[in-house]
Amino acid sequence: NRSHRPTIAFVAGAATDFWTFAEAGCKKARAEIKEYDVVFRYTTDGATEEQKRIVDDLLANGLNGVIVAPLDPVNQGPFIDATSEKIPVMVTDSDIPNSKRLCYVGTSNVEAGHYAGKLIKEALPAGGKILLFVGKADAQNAKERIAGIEEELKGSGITIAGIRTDNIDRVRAKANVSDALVSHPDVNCFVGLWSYNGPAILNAVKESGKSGKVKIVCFDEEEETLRGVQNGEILGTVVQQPFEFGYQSTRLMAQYLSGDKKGLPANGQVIIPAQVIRKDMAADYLSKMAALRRK
Amino acid sequence: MARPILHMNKICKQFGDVSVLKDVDLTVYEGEVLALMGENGAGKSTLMKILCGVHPFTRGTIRLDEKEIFIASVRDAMRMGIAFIHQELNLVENLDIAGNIFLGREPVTRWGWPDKKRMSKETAGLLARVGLDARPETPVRQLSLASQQLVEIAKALSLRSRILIMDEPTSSLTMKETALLFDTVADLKSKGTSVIYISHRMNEIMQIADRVVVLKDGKNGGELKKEELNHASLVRLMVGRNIDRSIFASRCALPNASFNAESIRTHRYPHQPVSFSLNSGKITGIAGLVGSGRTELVESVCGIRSLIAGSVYLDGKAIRIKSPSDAIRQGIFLVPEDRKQHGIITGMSITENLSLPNLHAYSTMSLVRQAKESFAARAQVDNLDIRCASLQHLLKDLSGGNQQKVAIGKWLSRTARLMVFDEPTRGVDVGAKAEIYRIMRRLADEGAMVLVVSSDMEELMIISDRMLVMHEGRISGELLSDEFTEQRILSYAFGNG
Amino acid sequence: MKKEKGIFIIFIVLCSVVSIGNPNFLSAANLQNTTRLIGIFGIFSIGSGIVIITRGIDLSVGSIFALEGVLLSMLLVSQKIAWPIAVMTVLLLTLAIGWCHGIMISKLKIQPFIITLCGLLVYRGLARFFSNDITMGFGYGEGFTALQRLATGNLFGVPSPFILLLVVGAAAWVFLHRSVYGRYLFAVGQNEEAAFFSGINVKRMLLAAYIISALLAGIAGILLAFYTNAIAPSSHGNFYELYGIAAAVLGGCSLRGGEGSIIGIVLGAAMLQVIQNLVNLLGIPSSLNFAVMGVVILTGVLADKFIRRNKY
Amino acid sequence: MKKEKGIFIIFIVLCSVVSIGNPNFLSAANLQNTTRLIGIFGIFSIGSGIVIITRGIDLSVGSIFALEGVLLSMLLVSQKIAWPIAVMTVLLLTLAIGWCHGIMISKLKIQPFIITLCGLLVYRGLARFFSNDITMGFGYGEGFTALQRLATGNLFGVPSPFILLLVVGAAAWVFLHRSVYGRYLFAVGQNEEAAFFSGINVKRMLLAAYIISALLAGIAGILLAFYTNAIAPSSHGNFYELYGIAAAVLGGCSLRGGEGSIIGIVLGAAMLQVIQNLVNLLGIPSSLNFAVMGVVILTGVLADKFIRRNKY
Ligand SMILES: Nc1ncnc2c1ncn2[C@@H]1O[C@H](COP(=O)(O)OP(=O)(O)OP(=O)(O)O)[C@@H](O)[C@H]1O
Ligand SMILES: Nc1ncnc2c1ncn2[C@@H]1O[C@H](COP(=O)(O)OP(=O)(O)OP(=O)(O)O)[C@@H](O)[C@H]1O
Ligand SMILES: [Mg+2]
Ligand SMILES: [Mg+2]
Repeated sequence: NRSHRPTIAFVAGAATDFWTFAEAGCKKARAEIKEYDVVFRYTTDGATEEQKRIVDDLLANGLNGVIVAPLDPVNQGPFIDATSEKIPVMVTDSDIPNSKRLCYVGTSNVEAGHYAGKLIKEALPAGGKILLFVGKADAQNAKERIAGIEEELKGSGITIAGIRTDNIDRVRAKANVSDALVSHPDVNCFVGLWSYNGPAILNAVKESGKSGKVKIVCFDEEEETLRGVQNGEILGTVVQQPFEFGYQSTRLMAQYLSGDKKGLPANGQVIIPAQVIRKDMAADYLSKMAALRRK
Repeated sequence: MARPILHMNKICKQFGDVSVLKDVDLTVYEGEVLALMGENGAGKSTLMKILCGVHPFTRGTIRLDEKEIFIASVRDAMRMGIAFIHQELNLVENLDIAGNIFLGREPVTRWGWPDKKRMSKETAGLLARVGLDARPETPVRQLSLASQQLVEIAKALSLRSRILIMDEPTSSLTMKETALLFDTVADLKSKGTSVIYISHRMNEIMQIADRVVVLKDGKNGGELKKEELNHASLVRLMVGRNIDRSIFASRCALPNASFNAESIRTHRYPHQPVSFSLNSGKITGIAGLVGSGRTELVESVCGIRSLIAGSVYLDGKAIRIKSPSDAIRQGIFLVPEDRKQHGIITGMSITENLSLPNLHAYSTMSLVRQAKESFAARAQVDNLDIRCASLQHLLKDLSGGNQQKVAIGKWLSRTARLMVFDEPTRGVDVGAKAEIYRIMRRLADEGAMVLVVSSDMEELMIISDRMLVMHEGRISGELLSDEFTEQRILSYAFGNG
Repeated sequence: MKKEKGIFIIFIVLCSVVSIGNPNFLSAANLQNTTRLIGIFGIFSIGSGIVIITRGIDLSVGSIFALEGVLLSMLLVSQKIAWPIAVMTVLLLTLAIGWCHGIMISKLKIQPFIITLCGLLVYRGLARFFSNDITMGFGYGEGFTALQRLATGNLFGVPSPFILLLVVGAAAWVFLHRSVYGRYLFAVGQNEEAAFFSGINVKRMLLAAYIISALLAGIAGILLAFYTNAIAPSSHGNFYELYGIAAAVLGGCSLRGGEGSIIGIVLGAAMLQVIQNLVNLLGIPSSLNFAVMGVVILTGVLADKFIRRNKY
Repeated sequence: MKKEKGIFIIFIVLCSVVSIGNPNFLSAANLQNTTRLIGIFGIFSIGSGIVIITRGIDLSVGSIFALEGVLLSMLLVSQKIAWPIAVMTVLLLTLAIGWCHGIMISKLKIQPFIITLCGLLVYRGLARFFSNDITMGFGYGEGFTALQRLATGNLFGVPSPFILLLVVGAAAWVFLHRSVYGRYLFAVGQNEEAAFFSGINVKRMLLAAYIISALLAGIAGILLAFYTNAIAPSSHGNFYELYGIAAAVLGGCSLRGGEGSIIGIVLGAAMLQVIQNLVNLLGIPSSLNFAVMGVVILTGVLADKFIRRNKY
């Protein structure tokens, strides 16, 4: 089942919807560029070690270009550099600016954090406390989103009362929210930093009967999150358009490999802007996502 | 008189709040064979375990060569020259014979590696001495119980100790091996080794003991010199009360039954068809030497092992027995030879062990009626005089003989058609032995067929109505009770027609 | 009862400490949250415990959750099948899974660790394959709100998973501690050979244990699916088997078989949940979460040791 | 040797299948990648296996990796301590950890599962706490390039972790299968009582097993840290203990103790790595990754069963 066409690989993070959408983007690009084969790989445990081994394995198999979504951009520099010596490398999702990567395709997570911060300010015009929920606080995108939120909230009278992690376990994610509702009755805005934190917050808050009293701000585009936005239960969600990550990076890589080096941006960054989805846009976005999921 | 080398002085031992030994004194002289006797649960094994560092004692002193010693571990005891053959087998199944014999004190080569050659060579010598025909490299798990017991003996002999403790070393050995063992003991004695010998076989004691110390309910129960030694005096000291206490509920007699095995062949002796038949009301004994295939035969009949060929008939009807539960359904019960592995569950209580095969009788809608269960257990405990503080005692805290009684008692609440005993009196005291014989006889009188495998020839001659003798997997002879003589049995057992 | 006394005392002490540290621990809302989780975790821990009592281990629980959740969502949301049928289907599936494990272990005599490890891998893989790695949700439960209410609702203020745990626990208690078969299970765990010699159908008992474990995982899996309301196939229930095993071991089961009790297992499961609750309620930083959990368990076990030793 | 024959044949068959499916399997680059990982995983699997032979289990391995990695990064990068000292420090730490486990298990007689589970939780917690939940890296290795080269480089084209595995494996083989102590370990695992009655210092043997396991985890942990070049405290080495245990069990160790061999364990570890390699090389979708792994292991075990059965 190997094809003899030259191959581009997209090495994503753990198998979440976010990367599934990116995969859809890759598939679309693959359908358009006939001369390259595109393989899409997830890691199982969100560990950098695995990304390295996947790339190593694919290289052994003959690979022409790779797009990596570094799980740990701070320390994966040497890995990206080492790979760059063999084949062209692009990074996506999180940038590693001073590495030998070709370019970066993705959103600025710091900027996305700023968007979320604006939503929070909207939710708590008189100031107050917020709690953040995330899978792993040491993940790069979590750190950047938090940084963006913190910058945005500076001087607004809003303080972060804490960060709760759940190790990518939805049960724990929801239980964390339930517990927070008990232990922090004074907090009136919950922020979900990773995709599943949105539904977890929404469900726990609804079950405790505090809908409306606690404002919710989320990231990413899980179906339940979007429905929550549609129903007004969630103030808004910041989405990153992962489909575009997959689509644009693959196309760009194909162009580059075919010798067209002009497509590369001069500053080495292709920024796909983050978007804030509010109640009015939710229905549209929902149907768009549903279409993507069906693919 | 020889020099005393060991004094145990006012030894007390408590397990929780059960007091097992109360101010026991014991003196051992150089080069003597001291027999330690007592009923099941009298505390013999416990006393010996204290001596060899398995249990700490609660109070008392131990002096060796007039110096007070403290034995903190088995290693300490070994270093002081005390070796112990335990009542229960304690071999490591995944090591070979040589590995087991030298476990813990392997001879090493110049480079520090275990010296396998030397181990094999010395093992071969030891095995010849105890009469076990096996290669030193044979994994222990392939050995029959009796052979394993011989390995234990060989292991203790290899220690070259000053005091050798043997806790029922012959309980599953036949005369041949026992005779060899006694030769060895005599040899050791002449070299100045003291032997503490525990056994429930009276004739052995008469044969080798220089002195007998009797324990009774955890206290010194008296002492007999060689000159004073006879069966009656021993029993009086040990038991001190009337042995006969039969309080059996009489059961209705079964209709006459018969059991036939026709040309059955077992895995160990696949080319040796065996046929025999049993009748109700009779006790049939099976004699033979170690490894003659007796255990294999009865286990095959009881569904533990599968038969290669042949058929069995109960009351003339062919029956298929593929598992013990099939056998039990037909009323065929087995008291297995290896009680620790097969007969009892050491981590369960007396009640639970006694009721395990009978649970369905004590339950309604599969729910166990505990009152009924403990009532039945209580009855068996009284019946067999199982010594225990309570019915909730775990089996691992019972003395060896009492464990054996539980292994038998678990089958006695049911009506047996064919009751098979494999070494039924291993480690059982005189009183209880008599009780077990009575039980066998009663079972037979009530119409059950009783099949007894035993290595104790005297025992077989007392209890059997008929005897089958086996040699290398086949039945080499059959004797009726008026034909029993040691000579004839042995000659069949050695395969001479 | 002796064995459970230790863990019971420790559990009570733990709860007291937490409620002194934060009185909200005893608030209705918190009790509801915690008992709901205790219900879900308790149910499958009982299954893990029963397998451990037979001297086995079941590592497949977490993956069963994922596979079951994915299928349930497909049946209910995509196929719009009536919920009682969907529930029956997934429960039958878990039964079949347990049966497979049991057969392989009892008939083919393969180590339980290996078989259920393969289960762990295969069911997770199937879940990801069927779902195409896309999170499967139940949305707002059109068409099966009754089921959703059943799984996540309260009855007289008590979360239904907890009520279910009481029911399942009572049944399991009767089965294990009062019935003939429970006795057989302990016997098999203690000494398989002696159990065989006593006429117990060892194979059937092993089979039963794995079926029970898988079935209880199936029941807990449905509750869990509606608790999260969405199944991320690659992470749903990841390593929950460890919770089940840990609860059982904490509650007095020994991995060497033949020991344990239902009450102990349930207390073990409850303790694990209270510890996590504690971390959140006492405001301990999330990063210390695990450390606290470990220290509390260790303290508990050591305390148990000394409580029991002092009895002599 | 009999026991390893099965897994050896299966391993060879597996490799043949993969290399027929994709000849690149045998390319120098791929062999280097795979043997490097086999080296790292093999080393700590040996430790897990030795513990399993004594009838125990070591669940703390993965968390030891995380704690060790974090400390190593702090020592090397933040404190700029000379690398030999840093390496000695973390190895001493793992020694101490193993010693603690061993003491608790042998002296206090607490179940190994519980002690090492607490270890799993506590060390992970400490790693997260020390690092403040921030990923700790080694960057471009200023000041300790020698160590980095040692850990990740090649010697005559063979990755150094693999060479280290050969060394460690040979030593472990001699220890386990030739020395007196190995014999004692097997004896303790098979029948603790009999070993005790033979005068073996059972406690010391158990202690040794846990120390060896922790120390080998420590060595593998250093290699792993430089392989990833960064330690995400919350996920580094997560559940790697399962790899170690699975490798040992696949390689013929029984969780019931007293069985197993070094060659088997190393083959088991190698097989797990080749299976993952296979998934990537044969272009199997990531979502089927786990399922393939499970199926291959199951096939292997069943085949092993039949190979051995046919010998009788
Ligand atoms: N660990 C223990 N805990 C509690 N009681 C024990 C323990 N070990 C032995 N006992 C009790 O101590 C008593 C003496 O046992 P011991 O094994 O010494 O008897 P014995 O004289 O060797 O009997 P036998 O002839 O049957 O072997 C028994 O009643 C037994 O129940
Ligand atoms: N070399 C061997 N290999 C495998 N199993 C053996 C071997 N020797 C003995 N056994 C097993 O041990 C059991 C007991 O053996 P067997 O029936 O020959 O002994 P026996 O006549 O009852 O004598 P005893 O029990 O006194 O040794 C048998 O079931 C047999 O399968
Ligand atoms: Mg005794
Ligand atoms: Mg026999």
